Amino acid sequence: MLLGIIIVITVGAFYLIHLLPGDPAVIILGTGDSPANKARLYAQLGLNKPIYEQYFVWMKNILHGNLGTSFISETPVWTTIKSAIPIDLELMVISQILAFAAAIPLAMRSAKRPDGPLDRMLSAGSFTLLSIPAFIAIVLLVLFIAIDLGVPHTGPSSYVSLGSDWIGNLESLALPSFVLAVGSFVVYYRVLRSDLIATLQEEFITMARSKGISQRRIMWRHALRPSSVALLGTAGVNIGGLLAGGFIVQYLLDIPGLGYTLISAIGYSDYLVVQGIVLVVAVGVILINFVFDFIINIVDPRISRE
Amino acid sequence: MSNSYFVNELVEEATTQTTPERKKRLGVLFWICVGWLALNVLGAIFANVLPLQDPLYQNYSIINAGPSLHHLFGTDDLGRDIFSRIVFGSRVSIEVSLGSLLIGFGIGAPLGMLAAYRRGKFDSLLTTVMYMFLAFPAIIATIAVLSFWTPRSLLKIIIVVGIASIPLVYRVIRTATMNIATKDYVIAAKVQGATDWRILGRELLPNVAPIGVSFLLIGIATVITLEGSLAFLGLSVNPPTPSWGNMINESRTILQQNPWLAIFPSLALCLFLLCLNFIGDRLRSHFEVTEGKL
Amino acid sequence: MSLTPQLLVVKDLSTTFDTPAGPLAAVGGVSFDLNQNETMGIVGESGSGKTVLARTVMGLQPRSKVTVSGSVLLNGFEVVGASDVEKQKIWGLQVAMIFQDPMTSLNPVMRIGRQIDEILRVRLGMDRHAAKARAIELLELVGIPSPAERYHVFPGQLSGGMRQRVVIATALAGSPQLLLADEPTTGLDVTIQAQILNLLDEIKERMKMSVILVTHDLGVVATRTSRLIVMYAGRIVEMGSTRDVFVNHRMPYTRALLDGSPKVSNPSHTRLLAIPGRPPNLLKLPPGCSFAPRCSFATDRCHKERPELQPANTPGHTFACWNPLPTNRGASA
Amino acid sequence: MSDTRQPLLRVRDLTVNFGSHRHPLSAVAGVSFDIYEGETLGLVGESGCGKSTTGKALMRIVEPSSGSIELEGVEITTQKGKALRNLRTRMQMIFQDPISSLNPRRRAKDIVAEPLDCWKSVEGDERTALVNDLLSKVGIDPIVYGNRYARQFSGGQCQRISIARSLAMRPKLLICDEMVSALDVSIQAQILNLLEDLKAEYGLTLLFIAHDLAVVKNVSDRVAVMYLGKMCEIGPPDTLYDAPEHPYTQFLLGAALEADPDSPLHGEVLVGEPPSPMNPPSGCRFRTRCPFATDKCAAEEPLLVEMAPGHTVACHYPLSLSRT
Repeated sequence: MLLGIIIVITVGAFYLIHLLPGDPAVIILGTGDSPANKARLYAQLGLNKPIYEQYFVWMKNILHGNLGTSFISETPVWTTIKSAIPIDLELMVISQILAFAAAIPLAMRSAKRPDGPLDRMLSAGSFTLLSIPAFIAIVLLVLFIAIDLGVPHTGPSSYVSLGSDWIGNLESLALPSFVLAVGSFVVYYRVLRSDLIATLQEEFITMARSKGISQRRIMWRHALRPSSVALLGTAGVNIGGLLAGGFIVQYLLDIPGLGYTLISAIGYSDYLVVQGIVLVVAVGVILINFVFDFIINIVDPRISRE
Repeated sequence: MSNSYFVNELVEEATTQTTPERKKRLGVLFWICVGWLALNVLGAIFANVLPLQDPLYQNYSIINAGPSLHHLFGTDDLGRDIFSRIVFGSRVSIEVSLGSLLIGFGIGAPLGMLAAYRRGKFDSLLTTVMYMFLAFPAIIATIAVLSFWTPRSLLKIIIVVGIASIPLVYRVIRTATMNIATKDYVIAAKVQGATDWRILGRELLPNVAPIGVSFLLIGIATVITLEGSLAFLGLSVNPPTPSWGNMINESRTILQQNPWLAIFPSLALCLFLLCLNFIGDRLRSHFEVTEGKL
Repeated sequence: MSLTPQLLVVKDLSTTFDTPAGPLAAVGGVSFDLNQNETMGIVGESGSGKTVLARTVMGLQPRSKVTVSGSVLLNGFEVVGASDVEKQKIWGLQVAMIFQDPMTSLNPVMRIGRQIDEILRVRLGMDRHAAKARAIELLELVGIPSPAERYHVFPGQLSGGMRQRVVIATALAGSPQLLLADEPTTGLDVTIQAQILNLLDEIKERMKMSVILVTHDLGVVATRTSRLIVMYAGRIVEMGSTRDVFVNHRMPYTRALLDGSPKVSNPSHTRLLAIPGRPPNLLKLPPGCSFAPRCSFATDRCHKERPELQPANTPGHTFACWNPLPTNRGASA
Repeated sequence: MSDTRQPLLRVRDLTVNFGSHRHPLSAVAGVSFDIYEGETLGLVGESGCGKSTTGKALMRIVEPSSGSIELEGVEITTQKGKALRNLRTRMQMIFQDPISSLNPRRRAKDIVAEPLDCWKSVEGDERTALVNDLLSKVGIDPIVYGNRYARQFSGGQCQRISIARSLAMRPKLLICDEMVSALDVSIQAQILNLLEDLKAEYGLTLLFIAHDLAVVKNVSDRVAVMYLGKMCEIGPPDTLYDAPEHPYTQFLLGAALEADPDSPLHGEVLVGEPPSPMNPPSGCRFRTRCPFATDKCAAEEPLLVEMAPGHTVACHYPLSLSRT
């Protein structure tokens, strides 16, 4: 299965260019189109060979860590991508920690008294947040907080790298992490809440109560784990979406992660960089899903037994 | 709280007996949301007939104006009327979402139902293929394809987003059908001598449809958001055609001079999404579809 | 602790659920008591309120949307009106419960050993090793083969009968004086049912417990209880020694329950005595006797006035009926 | 009582395997029996013994792995497509869970009319009249309840509607799979009486599958006992219940609880649990729990032997031999 997926991805990324009408060389070279470059491209990709051979040449290069050299920036694609990845990872880790830290206790509060005042309030709030896409959230936050209230270092183009100043780095990532965290939180909160409510009606919860165990312990020890399968599944899928959502956020706030790089590459028609990022992100998403499947199997022994 | 399932059981025992069917109410808010969506759709359909200003007409004498009687929502940096651009812009969102989901559901749903009902090799092969495509992040694929498939047009966006949604629809519908296909009443229909098509149409479809509808609403909201994101990347319909995403994107550089250009399309988009989400949620609880199933 | 011989005294207990369709009287005005080391049966069909009664006695009913009135004195502790935190003190240690479906009453993602020794560690403050040793002892007591290995398995890896044994072990962990068994064998096969019922008998003697056995199956309570309560539409309609209820019952509903179920000893194709209709709607109970609409002996009075429990000839035997069946009919047909 | 009549249903060596080739699960392992026209054959056994699978295999809801099933002389296992669908109308099945046997989104009268609509056998007024007649026969007022949705009925009512539906095509054979085990005592009695009445009226032949020994005895003309995919014993209810030949039957009867305070507290209780059908014991499948088992039981599989006319048992050491 995993092998199949990887083949689909690589073939997909590779043939992307051939699926589209027009001369691949022209598309790849984009604005860097010159006879010399064209000759180099033909040599590099073997564009005159049959298509399946081109694929194997390309795959061999990839396995050697060679994603090609951009014809526009004249730097190896992998170098460009490598410098962007840590930013995405950092954004993802921070936003996911924030999202889970808020979603789990709040979902528990809601599930304790479904349709109670707190639950109604949280549900209404989550609805509203659910209906605000990340790009609007950024625009509005920049409009109201960063500009009107004059909060420092959240405006555009203020990214500080982790290596140079970690406090500055965290500050520069505060706004994007927050926006991404809110987006994830809403999804996690809603999924966990509805599963917790269902779990709390199970007989084994009554059984746990009949043992005289505190409400708190029942929630954390008995109810959370069986309720978290859908949550983890959603998180696995959501993180893939987060990469994409993160693109816009990065682009809007000038944070040089993969998204930012991708969008600028699209702007320059730097095909090889786009192809490289598509490949890296796709593989990343699959690895994340794989990890989450693994976690789900540990959390719920019922699934692996089926 | 706990063992309230048990109360439900009692109530069910008690109410199934003599009381005739009690209609579950969807609530006033539900109908307000439906009304709002209907208004948007009608506006999009009849935008040409409505007494609106030309959304492309540039009036340089009033650029970046705030709301006024003449320009309800103000004007943008080229002096175009924001209100009329919002009404015309809704067309893109609605067309893209309905068009692509037509493709997604038209192909994904029948395949999903058939695979779940038939099982066997057909199912395992199709499911493996679909899951492989599912692993490939749809948004990345969409961005990648759209960025090189020039010139961009509404139809291309619809096709790309539509194809990307097929595996998702397939998975949801297949899971839902499988839950129902194992119920005794489906076996009972088989025992009556019903044909497979009759079982699919009479027994499975009416019970899968609520889940399909719930998912459709979520799908519409997702596609509208996606279109907005694409617009930000310059991958949606080409300017000057208005779309909500395009407008918000255009407002970015002149946020301080003209916040209206950001606020009104954002509001229109968010309200539209809010209504969709609310309707979806109400229908889910009405049909007793849990969120985890989607 | 308490000086009274009665372990449990229930007085005029009512449980009403607040439902969207109106108040639902699941249990209405129930009074009974239970002695130390006694086994009592509560029988009734689904919706008769037997399960709600058992849960209310323990105080396990949901906290919201329910009104409980009357009194439940359990070993001197008033359950009605106590908060969850107060009730947590008696739950598990003085009273424990076994649930109907062993498939759903164990946490599917928790190893069974953990579920048994949780009470030992959290409530009795045992350390991990002592608790584990005791849990393995309990698993052995309830007849689970190779208990040390089974300590680590998940409930999904056990059969229904084995799971019910684990549930019993969990209930026994706190050495309660009262065990409420709510349909403990309903989902199990007959041969496994016999094993579990024998196990319950054995344990009751060994641990000097009182047991309340809630069931819809008269066969389960016939030879294993000393006293029996018959419930219908949330009320006790007949109560007495098991023999009196089976042989000298006065309430027509009790007879319908007994004669409505087929018996192994009857010849094939015996016409069953089927009472028409269904149990009443608990949301709008009739003013008189709840059973009157289905009762062939019902008179005007039955439809208008609700009969209270009245004593029969034998002490301790009571029934609620205006037109009781005659006494001294000998063994029932 | 050896029968010279042609059986309505003739089952020979019926085998059903589930699971993969590497991990086969033998649910039914070579079962043979006959059902004669107009009789009720009761099939008892504990969960997992293959009694329900047998019933479903007869309807071809699960595919038999091997063996032969003949209904009125027609081989069922080889039928396909329309012929198979047509054959199914000769037999009908009623399921255990009354609620889930009816599509919650359909009306009672449409559910009953479903087989008629599938085959377009009757239409228009005649169809309405037939549906109303069927509903009244099972005690559901077609005028008051006909238009209600299935989800608005209680368990007992659902089971009545299921019965009405199964009778619409006038089947010869009715397979009742645990049809009363989900019902309360008083409702169960109503349904069992209704079934007896309809059996007489429609001239039905029944295969009555249940785990409750008392219920099975009440309705059956002959009773078959299954254990772990094998037939243990078949015989008339009175002799089988009074003098069982197979040790398993005896244990099963011993475990059955009588609603009588004077019934003796049963003697020996069967120990242990049935072995996994993934890995059934060699020879006699009951030998692992049987107190009388010998080496012969492990080596040789006992075949069904006729002990008395109409009473057959699959055991090397039938109880009547040890009694004498």
